Amino acid sequence: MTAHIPKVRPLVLVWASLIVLTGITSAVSKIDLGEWNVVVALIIAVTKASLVAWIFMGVRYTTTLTKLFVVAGLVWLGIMLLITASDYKSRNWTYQGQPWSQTKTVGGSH
Amino acid sequence: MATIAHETPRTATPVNYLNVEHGWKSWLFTTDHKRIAVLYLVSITIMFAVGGFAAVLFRINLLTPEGLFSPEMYNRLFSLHGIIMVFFFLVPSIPATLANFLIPIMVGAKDLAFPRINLLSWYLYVIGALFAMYCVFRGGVDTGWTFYAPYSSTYSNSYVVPAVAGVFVAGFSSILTGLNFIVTVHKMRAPGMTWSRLPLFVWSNYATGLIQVLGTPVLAISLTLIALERVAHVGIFDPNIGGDPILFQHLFWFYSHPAVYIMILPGMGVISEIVSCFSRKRVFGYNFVAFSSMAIAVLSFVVWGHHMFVTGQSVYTSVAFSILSFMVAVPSAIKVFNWTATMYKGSVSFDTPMLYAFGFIGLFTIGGLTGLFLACLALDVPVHGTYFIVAHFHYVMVGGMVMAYMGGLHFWWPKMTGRMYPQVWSQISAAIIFVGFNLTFFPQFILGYLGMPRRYHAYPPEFQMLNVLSTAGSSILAVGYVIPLIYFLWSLKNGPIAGKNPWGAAGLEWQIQSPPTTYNFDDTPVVNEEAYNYGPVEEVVG
Amino acid sequence: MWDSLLLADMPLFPPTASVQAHQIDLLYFFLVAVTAVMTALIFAGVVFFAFKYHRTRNPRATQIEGSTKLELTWSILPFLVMLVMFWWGADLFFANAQPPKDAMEIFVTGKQWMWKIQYPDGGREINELHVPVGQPVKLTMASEDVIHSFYIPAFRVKHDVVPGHYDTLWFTPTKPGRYHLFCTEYCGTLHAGMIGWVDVLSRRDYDAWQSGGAGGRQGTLAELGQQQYEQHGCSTCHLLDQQGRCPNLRGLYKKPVLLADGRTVIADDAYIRESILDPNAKIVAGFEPGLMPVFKGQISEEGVIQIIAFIKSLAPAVPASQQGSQQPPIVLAPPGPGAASTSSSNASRTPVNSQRQ
Amino acid sequence: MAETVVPVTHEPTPEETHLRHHFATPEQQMDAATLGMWTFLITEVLFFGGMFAGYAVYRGMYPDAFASTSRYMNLVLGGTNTAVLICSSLTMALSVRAAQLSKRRDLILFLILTMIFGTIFLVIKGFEYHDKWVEQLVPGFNFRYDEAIQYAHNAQILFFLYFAMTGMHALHMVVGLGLLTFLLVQANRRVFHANYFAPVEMIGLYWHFVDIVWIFLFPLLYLIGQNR
Repeated sequence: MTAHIPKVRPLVLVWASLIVLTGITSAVSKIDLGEWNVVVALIIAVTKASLVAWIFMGVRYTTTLTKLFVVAGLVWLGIMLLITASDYKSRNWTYQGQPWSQTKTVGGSH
Repeated sequence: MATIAHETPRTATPVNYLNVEHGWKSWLFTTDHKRIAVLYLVSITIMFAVGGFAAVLFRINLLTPEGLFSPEMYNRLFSLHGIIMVFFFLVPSIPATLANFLIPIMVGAKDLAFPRINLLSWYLYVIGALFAMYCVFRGGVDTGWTFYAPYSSTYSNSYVVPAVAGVFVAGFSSILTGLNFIVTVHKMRAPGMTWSRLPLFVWSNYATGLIQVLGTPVLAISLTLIALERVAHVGIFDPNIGGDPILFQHLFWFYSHPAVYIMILPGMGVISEIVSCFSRKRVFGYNFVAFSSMAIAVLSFVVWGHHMFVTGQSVYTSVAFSILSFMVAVPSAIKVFNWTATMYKGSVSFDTPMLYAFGFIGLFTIGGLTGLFLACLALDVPVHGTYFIVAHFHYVMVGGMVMAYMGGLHFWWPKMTGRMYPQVWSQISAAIIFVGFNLTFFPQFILGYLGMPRRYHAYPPEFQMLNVLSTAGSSILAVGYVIPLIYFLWSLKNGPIAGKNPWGAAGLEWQIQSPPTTYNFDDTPVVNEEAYNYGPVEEVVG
Repeated sequence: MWDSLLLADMPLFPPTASVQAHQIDLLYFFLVAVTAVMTALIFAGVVFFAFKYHRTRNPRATQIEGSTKLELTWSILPFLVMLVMFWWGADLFFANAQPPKDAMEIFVTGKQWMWKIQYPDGGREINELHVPVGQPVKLTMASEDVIHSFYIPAFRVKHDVVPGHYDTLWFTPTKPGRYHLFCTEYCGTLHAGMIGWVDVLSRRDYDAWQSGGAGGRQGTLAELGQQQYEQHGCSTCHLLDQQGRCPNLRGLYKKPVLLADGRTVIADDAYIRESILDPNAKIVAGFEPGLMPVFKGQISEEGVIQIIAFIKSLAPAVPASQQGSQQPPIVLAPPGPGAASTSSSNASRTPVNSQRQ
Repeated sequence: MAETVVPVTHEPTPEETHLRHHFATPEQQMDAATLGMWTFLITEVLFFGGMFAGYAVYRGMYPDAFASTSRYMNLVLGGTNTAVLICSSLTMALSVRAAQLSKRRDLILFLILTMIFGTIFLVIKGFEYHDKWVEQLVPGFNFRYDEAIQYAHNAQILFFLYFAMTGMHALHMVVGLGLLTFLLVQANRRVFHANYFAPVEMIGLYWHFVDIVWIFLFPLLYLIGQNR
């Protein structure tokens, strides 16, 4: 029976990075970066999550199939978030007539 | 008919999964996928009867324009019908019974990957069903199966929380079934059973599993949020604090549109098996049929917004949903064309399962094509929320899935029980179901474009004739469903012994005894041929 | 043209009574034709093969390999037909999504289980809508409780009425008559009772109906709004001719308003509605939050519509430069580019509070 | 950098590897379990994803109301909890390693440490909930928002999401603690060793996943509006 056995050192290193990143994200949140605060916070969160998944959960050492499943899950989450957001983002956009046929009279008799 | 090879009854029945153990404990604690399939079969039949009974009752209400029952009663009946039929019948119907029974056999395995999780999923289903029944006995729920906020979260005076809890629990049963299928198909295939040799029934259930796993949790969380909002009297869908009720619809349909394909993909798999067997011919365009199942599974997740064209959803998002909805019709069309082409130069017989397959192809075609009306932006506006929708999805769900389920049951019944059912009766009842179905639902297309909204317990008098026709059809349909119940039960004791392969079909499941032994195969089979090997290829079409 | 199908007692096809209805019917017939042809094809194929290759005639099947060419044909051809459907449908949908500028405005409030209609001249009706033939009509719709959906089958128009914001719907009736009005979003016990009639009148009949005092009119919508304005005590703070403790309402409608947080919004229907029901959501620059009572639950959606009509009717009395007020100005010129301006011009599909980006 | 193969001194018996009847080899059983667990975690991602979608939509709509809640969020407790969970993830990873190396005492030690960290997290969470109740910030039960009355409505959405998301997360923690107890009992009975450690690894995956959810909840709930 074979399995990957992680060494202690990388695990501790990941742990230390996670703690440091937690400190960084808390500190950065106090600095006013405008819209960029949330971007930085999310980039750090994604980094931390990737570290946990990659090393602690051992995605790095698993089969291609498992990696594919992980990616698929994230893609589906993305589909849900993006399409839902697209509705809210574009609900207030206005237009005149159809975007592709400006000449069409609206509401004229047929 | 012609090809049934009845074996002479033996004095002693060989040991099989049914008679290997006796007593209720041997059933309630079993981990045999075949026994769990039988448990599921019994439970979903009960739920189907409850949901069908509700349907007959509210069709009776609609005999007169004023409605025969009170509005409260009517609203509870149609909600009960929708919730039970969608979550407790259609979603588990083929996957939890036929596929549960057949997938391990078809891939050459002794069981599903996680037998105990399989049993757990049945228990979850039963707990969910008990919640639903509790809700009914407390006085029912009147939100419809869609649980739209803010009606369900704030205004409804019915038992929403138990109903939602039931659906939540049943949802996890569905997730576990899907998870089991995915892992089984990936990891449990017998030597030589490559992906391109998998029966199409396995492909379609694999695709279904993906949808169950990826979609159902979103339903679970949106219903949880509804229940929380009901308890706290405030929540994220509450317009009083700036919440948007349309967000609930986004989350709900993110599951519930793909769920429509949970309800039809397994049926498509059954039809591929039946058409191939009773044409004695390999499925035309195997790769395309298999691929189209996967395409449907993926595309089904990006079309949910076509349920929301008139809600005030962004028109730009609506346009994207419209074109994507048209695209998901293509793989469905591919399947219909391929089934038809499979019969070309075949050797066709009209055994009962094939009659159901004919019914499926015809009714699913109509159901699918009327779906285009709803994907089409401008045309969806008048028909949205009317009986046109009701007719459309019943053509797909009942005309499609229930036909396939009945067809599959008639096809594999001899394998599951070792007994044959009476041919003539089964053919008569198939015909009755077909006639009753069309009489029930075709008038609803006309009613829909006339403008009759769905979920109305009373209606303007000029709609009466069409409603009476529909109600008449529903009673014929009910009779059509009762007959098989009777002869199936009869056949358990009195049916002729079916033998290993009564239909002369290809496929691993027909090479083992009927009913199979607990571990299906004495030795792990080695597969060295394509699926549907009814003979070597003799002809190549242009 | 389709009247032959309108049997007196048992119609099989709805009346066609608006510009939209004619357009949508054409599309409908196209799809019905495609459906019929395709269904006939499949049925014919199945039946033909089933009998031609029945086991009694063809005891041995010929095994055939699939054909990529055929597969592509029956994937691409139907998709091209579907592209036509998509284009046609989307084109019509966009044309019908925004009301024309000259549309007559009528206000609709959905409430369990009735439709309340208000006309600009102050006429009010329940479950009855009167419109003149040939006149584009825009409905501004609000819901008091759950989601409703306003549906006139004869016009082939429908739009959900979602609580929390205004929804719009428009149509141009083409044929005088009396048509059904339905609620098509399930809204509770008496959902089926939330129905009514749309009366399309000729111009002359409409004018007669209007002058006949139909609908128990007690003044124009703006006058009713003024009554509300006084009844609810708005007039004690929101003075009309001088700056009171609260922002002046005269000339406010559709003007940019500078908010306390530095942003500017347009005072459209959605903004005014929100400012009445949830006044603290957007504080005008120079004023304190919490000054105005919350009117959520105090004023009905109908009342809000009346007050908006009243505010709309208030033309600026004196040029702003002569006001000489000590209070900070509430009505400002639009800020220059770069300022955080928020569009809320499309009131119809703006969730009430969403202007705050 | 890591030893990838466990030295096997003898061919393990089916009893040792807990090989179930329907699997051909322990590898097949382990592969199936791993794939099944990851599939389950994907459903969990989408389960929480529904709430994250709600969060994204409303944060886009009401950025100021969301930012206004920052003064009520206890950054110290939230940050401490983040660190506690990260520590528990480390000890969980070490538990798996101990099981793989047949080090029973280490396994028991690290499982206990993981459970201690998990409990600390829940206790701190409990204090936070208590504070929210005292400060009257529970939507639907006692909600007052007098300091920023203009956000009194929309801020409720964030607090509702706060309780729903952290509550659901805490529920997962409780389930996780239950599973760890089960592991502890099994470990004490010497069930796990180099040839059989699948339950430790699977529950470890679950525990790490719960950690990942918190890694996103922390900045989204505690760190918004801290810059004002």
